[in-house]
Amino acid sequence: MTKTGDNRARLIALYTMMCRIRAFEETALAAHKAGEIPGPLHVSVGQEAVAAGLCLNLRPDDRITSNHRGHGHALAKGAGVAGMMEELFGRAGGHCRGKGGSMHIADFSVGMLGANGVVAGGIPIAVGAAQGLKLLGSDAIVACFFGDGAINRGPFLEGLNWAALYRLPVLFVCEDNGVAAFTATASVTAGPGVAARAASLGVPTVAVDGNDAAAVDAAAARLVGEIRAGSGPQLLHATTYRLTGHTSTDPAAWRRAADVEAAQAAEPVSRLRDRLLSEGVTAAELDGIRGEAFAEMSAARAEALSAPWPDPAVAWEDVQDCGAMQGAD
Amino acid sequence: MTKTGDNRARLIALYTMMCRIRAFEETALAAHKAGEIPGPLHVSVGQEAVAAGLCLNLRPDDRITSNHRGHGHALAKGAGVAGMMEELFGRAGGHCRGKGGSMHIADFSVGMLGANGVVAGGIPIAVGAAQGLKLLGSDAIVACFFGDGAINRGPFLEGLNWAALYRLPVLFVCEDNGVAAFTATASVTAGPGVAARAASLGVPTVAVDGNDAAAVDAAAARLVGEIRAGSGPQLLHATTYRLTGHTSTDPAAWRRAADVEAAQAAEPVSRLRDRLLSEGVTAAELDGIRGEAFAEMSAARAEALSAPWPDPAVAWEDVQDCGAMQGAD
Amino acid sequence: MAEITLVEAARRATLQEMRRDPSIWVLGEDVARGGLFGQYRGFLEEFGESRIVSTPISESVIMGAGLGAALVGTRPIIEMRIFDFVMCAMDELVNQVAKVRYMFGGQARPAVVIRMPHGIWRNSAAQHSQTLESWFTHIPGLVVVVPSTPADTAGLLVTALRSNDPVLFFDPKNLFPLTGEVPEIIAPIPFGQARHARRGDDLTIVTWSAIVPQVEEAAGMLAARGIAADVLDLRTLWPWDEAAVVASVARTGRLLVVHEAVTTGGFGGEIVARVIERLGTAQVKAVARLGQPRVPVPFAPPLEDALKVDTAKVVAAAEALMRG
Amino acid sequence: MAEITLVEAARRATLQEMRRDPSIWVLGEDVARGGLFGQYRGFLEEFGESRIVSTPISESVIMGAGLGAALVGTRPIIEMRIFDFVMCAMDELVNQVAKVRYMFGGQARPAVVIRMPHGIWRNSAAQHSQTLESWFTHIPGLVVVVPSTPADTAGLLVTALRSNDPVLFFDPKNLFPLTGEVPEIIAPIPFGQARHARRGDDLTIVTWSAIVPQVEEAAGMLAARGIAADVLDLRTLWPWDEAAVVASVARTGRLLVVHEAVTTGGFGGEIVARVIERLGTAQVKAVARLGQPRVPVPFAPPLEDALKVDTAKVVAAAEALMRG
Ligand SMILES: Cc1ncc(C[n+]2csc(CCOP(=O)(O)OP(=O)(O)O)c2C)c(N)n1
Ligand SMILES: Cc1ncc(C[n+]2csc(CCOP(=O)(O)OP(=O)(O)O)c2C)c(N)n1
Ligand SMILES: [Mg+2]
Ligand SMILES: [Mg+2]
Repeated sequence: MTKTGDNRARLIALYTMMCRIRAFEETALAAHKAGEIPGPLHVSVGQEAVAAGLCLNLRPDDRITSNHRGHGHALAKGAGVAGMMEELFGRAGGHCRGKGGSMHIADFSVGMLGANGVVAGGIPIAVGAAQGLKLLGSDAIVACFFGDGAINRGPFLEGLNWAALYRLPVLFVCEDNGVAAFTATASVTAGPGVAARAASLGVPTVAVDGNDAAAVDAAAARLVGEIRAGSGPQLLHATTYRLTGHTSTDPAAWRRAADVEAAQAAEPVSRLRDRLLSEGVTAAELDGIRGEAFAEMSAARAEALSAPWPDPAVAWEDVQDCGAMQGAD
Repeated sequence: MTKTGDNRARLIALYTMMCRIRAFEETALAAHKAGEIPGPLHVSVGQEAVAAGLCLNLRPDDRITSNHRGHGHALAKGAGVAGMMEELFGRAGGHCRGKGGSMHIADFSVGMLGANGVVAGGIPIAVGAAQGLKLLGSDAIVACFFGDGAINRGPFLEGLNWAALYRLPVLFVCEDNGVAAFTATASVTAGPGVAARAASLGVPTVAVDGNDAAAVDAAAARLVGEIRAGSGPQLLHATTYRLTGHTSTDPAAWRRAADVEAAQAAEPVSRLRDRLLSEGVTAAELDGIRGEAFAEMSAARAEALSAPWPDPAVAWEDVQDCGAMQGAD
Repeated sequence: MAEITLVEAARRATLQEMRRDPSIWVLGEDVARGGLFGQYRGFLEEFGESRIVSTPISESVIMGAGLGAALVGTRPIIEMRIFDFVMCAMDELVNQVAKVRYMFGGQARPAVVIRMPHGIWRNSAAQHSQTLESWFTHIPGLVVVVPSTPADTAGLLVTALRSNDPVLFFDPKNLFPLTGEVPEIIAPIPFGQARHARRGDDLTIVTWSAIVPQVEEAAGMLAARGIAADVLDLRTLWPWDEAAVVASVARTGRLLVVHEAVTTGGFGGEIVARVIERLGTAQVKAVARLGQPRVPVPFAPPLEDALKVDTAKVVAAAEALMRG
Repeated sequence: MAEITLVEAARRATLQEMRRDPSIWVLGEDVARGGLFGQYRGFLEEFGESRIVSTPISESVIMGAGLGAALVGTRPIIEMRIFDFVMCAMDELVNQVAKVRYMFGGQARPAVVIRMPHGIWRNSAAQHSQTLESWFTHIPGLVVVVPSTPADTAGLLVTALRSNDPVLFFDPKNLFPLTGEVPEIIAPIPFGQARHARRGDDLTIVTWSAIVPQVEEAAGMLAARGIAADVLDLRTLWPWDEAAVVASVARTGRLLVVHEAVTTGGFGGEIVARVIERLGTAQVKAVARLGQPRVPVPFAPPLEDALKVDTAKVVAAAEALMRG
């Protein structure tokens, strides 16, 4: 294959993954609205390029940690769709056997060490995973996804300082969608921002347009290579936009219409589609990819909906080995 | 008085306070070695210039928060010596009625809101005190003392960001003695250091030789003035050296002799003494100040030693108003 | 008297006290927007940015700043969003807020109200469903409030906002939509007095917080089966109404404690132990506790249902106790 | 068998296991220098900087990094320096370490040993003296170990270092200088089995951790007065040896629980409640708990002495129980 062909294949892989994430999220949203998914749901519509671009550069034995908005990260790292959808639905076949749900998706078999219901909760875990891998002599790395809201929590400072100190193979990924729950992060974040904070802790930053999948891919390729080669931790600051509300029930009504419109225009899936069209990929091919993604997720939804619930006895399992059953009489 | 006279009087005030702190600390150390003071004791021998130089610029209604090494801060803010010494001795007349001891010295009557046994524990409290003062319409400010070890704890990030965000009247004072307990802080601190961290959080820093009392005084004068005028928070980075061990029982044997020797040469009390001598103050006058300080502290020690212990009934008091005595039967 | 929701009752109590006392202010994430549950709806407009402080996601400082502000004489409401996040501020709560008054020999007045909506909440899984109120009964210096009705929430919140103690106010988040009558002018309800929710002579059921409606329902079902339960809703766990519980058990001879929290290490153990210590064993025929098994709260509905306390389990536990 | 101190027993157990298993490593402040108490003396020389990691003062990451490292297959010893500082890492401990295995449906194996020297320690005041072990019995997923002798410390630490559960290991810091015999090759001591410290038929005393020597002393004094106490040192609180306690109380009819922690909300309440639930009230003549009053630990010796449990108070409580 030519270089261009290589490149195009890569872009198509990105596009495919992004369509799958988008389809997963929209399907999950619809299922949630239909009452099929219990509990809170945080989707990443509009942020697909970061997960897809980043994880395309990871090996299966690389690890990731994620946050409350983790479906895209998990899918991009290779988590099985059926297990994810069933987990959201609380079914027996979910990756976490229905015990975690959307906010606690994990698939250790593909190196996805878990979403997290606590903002910045994944940072210390990522750092430690990297330290453990180093101790074991592995050259695997850890990518740690968090939002712009997380940079105001203490573990951000403690974790970056730590990673820099021990030169750990961690790629911090700040998905900066400008908002934390219902608050514009700029309104609660003093100083020049995440890159300056990271630099002050010994961690260099690369900034990237997080809605440009190819740019994320290129930046990630370089960073992952450097980190694997022993550069020590680095941070990727990816600017993006959350097209939907904080949770599935939040209409995000407080946003200015102009901003939303601009964001829609800059959203990553159609941007990549436009680029592929301009590079000669046919609309039919792209529509096919998109259609397939939505079909895949629709099917997963239908399957999840008819999948068996976990046996109530499962509720008592996997607490701990020792002392688990004491007092259970 | 002439400007020079003013200046000399100010230097003598600094010298007097520093001698009193030094005398307090050495007296306390001796008393601890003699078994008169129970529990752990952290003294600030060698760091007197920071406390003295800073607090000389504070008003009585300004507040300070401190850390585990807080005797100097308290004295410089105006805490009564008898109450301090008795507190160390665990006597009834201690500022905290014997309940706090060295690590929890507080004297709210002079705006000293408390030492703290938790590294960085005073940072959130200082920030909140400033926010409260602002809400009350006061123009008092808060000085927040902490060590170089504290800059690796999460509350440092959270607190500085917060203070900058709300433009709070806080003067952060990092007493950088190069060591945290038994670990050289450089060996556990990544990145360029405290000033860069503060800057990244929107807090500007002034660096000062923390063993030069006049320099600390001058820097503090400017910073306190600016902060009171509404500049928002700033940080004073004062480099100093701890001449004694981490606690009274730590010989600090791991330090290199050359370093200790250099530090002794640069220690702040004799440095200021030399300067005053060169400015024409007589040795007799300076010896007198020093002698008086040691005499004051010796007397306080003797009085504390013969002061009454707290009545055991006091142990039950000041827990809380509501529900305090439930279950006490 | 208006029939309003529990969250609205909390909002009105806060509003009433903030209008009365200008030193009361609120800090927490998203409070400017009205809070996660609307408990501060409209407050920004009325009180402005200096008293309704929407904060960064910085729980350590949300808690610690509240304390610092109390030390200079203001009365902060520290809004923790949901209970589970207080884990990110535990040093500030347990090592600082709870201890400053004592450590400093009475100089400090940590008058803060810490609001922590807690408990199981619509399949939110292990990190958003905890009920650890018993922890704080073990920490000297703290007041622990666990209301279950709109009226109690309002009255206890008023008391909290006038208290000089640090008060942990556990909003029962699953009951926010529950409605009930609340007076226009909300009077304080003293801490340490149980609400006698139902009278009966056969057994004493002691309970609190979000599980109370189900316990009351169970008591109704038990009555239909000829078992008359004396139901005490404690309303506060520290102080707690030992006198009322002891008097009731002295009468009924049987004690069942029901709480949503895990049974092991829960406050039910304290209540049972204390009642036996006070009454001796001779006067007491049987005791039991009903709580969750020592298992994290799972996500899937059938798993959550299997573990969580509900009306049927209360009925079964009471019937078993009557046989015991 | 050598007669060694408790801290040396802990050191040797750790050494033995680290030599056996290269995946065990230590992270915490000042551990390269041997730890605050010398419990890692000489380890840096033997194991090097990759396995003896002296960390910044960053408790959140000390705990969280330990967890992360466990998730990729290593076995970290998370050294908290002293217990009270774990308050700075409570989210990482309670929301993450304790829950990952369950939340992730069994995928995670959080095999960490968290060492937390706890308890009163030479007038160190409220922020350096806490004993909150009961908190963690209330948190599903955690094992809680509270040894009191050099041999038990060694044997239980070996078990902890071979366990796949997260183990909270409460070193009794006030007993670090206590000496006792410890075998050259340290065998694991199973969790959940009490040490029967003394046999007697008059009352059962259940206890653990730093207060055990004083309870044993008190039992000797009681024996001299004709009261034969059955003394059980629980050694672990989760799991705990319910069978041994229930069997003993079934025999003696009287139960006294003694712990250094505050009585209210302490694990004593759980034990009393559980024993009564198991045995009923008819078989039990009297129960009592002895702990600290619900007051922070004060600094001054006469204040600390007034509040803390000691031999005389144990004797008095036992005698009162015999009258009850
Ligand atoms: C410690 C903590 N505080 C508060 C919350 C509630 N919360 C959940 S998500 C969120 C916003 C997070 O914003 P960001 O990190 O930017 O992620 P985003 O939702 O934008 O993807 C908040 C405040 C939490 N989960 N954890
Ligand atoms: C959160 C926390 N972790 C650990 C400790 C134990 N400790 C007490 S003082 C200290 C060193 C602090 O160093 P620094 O802040 O530089 O102050 P210095 O002692 O040098 O004045 C440590 C680690 C503590 N008190 N609090
Ligand atoms: Mg965001
Ligand atoms: Mg230092």
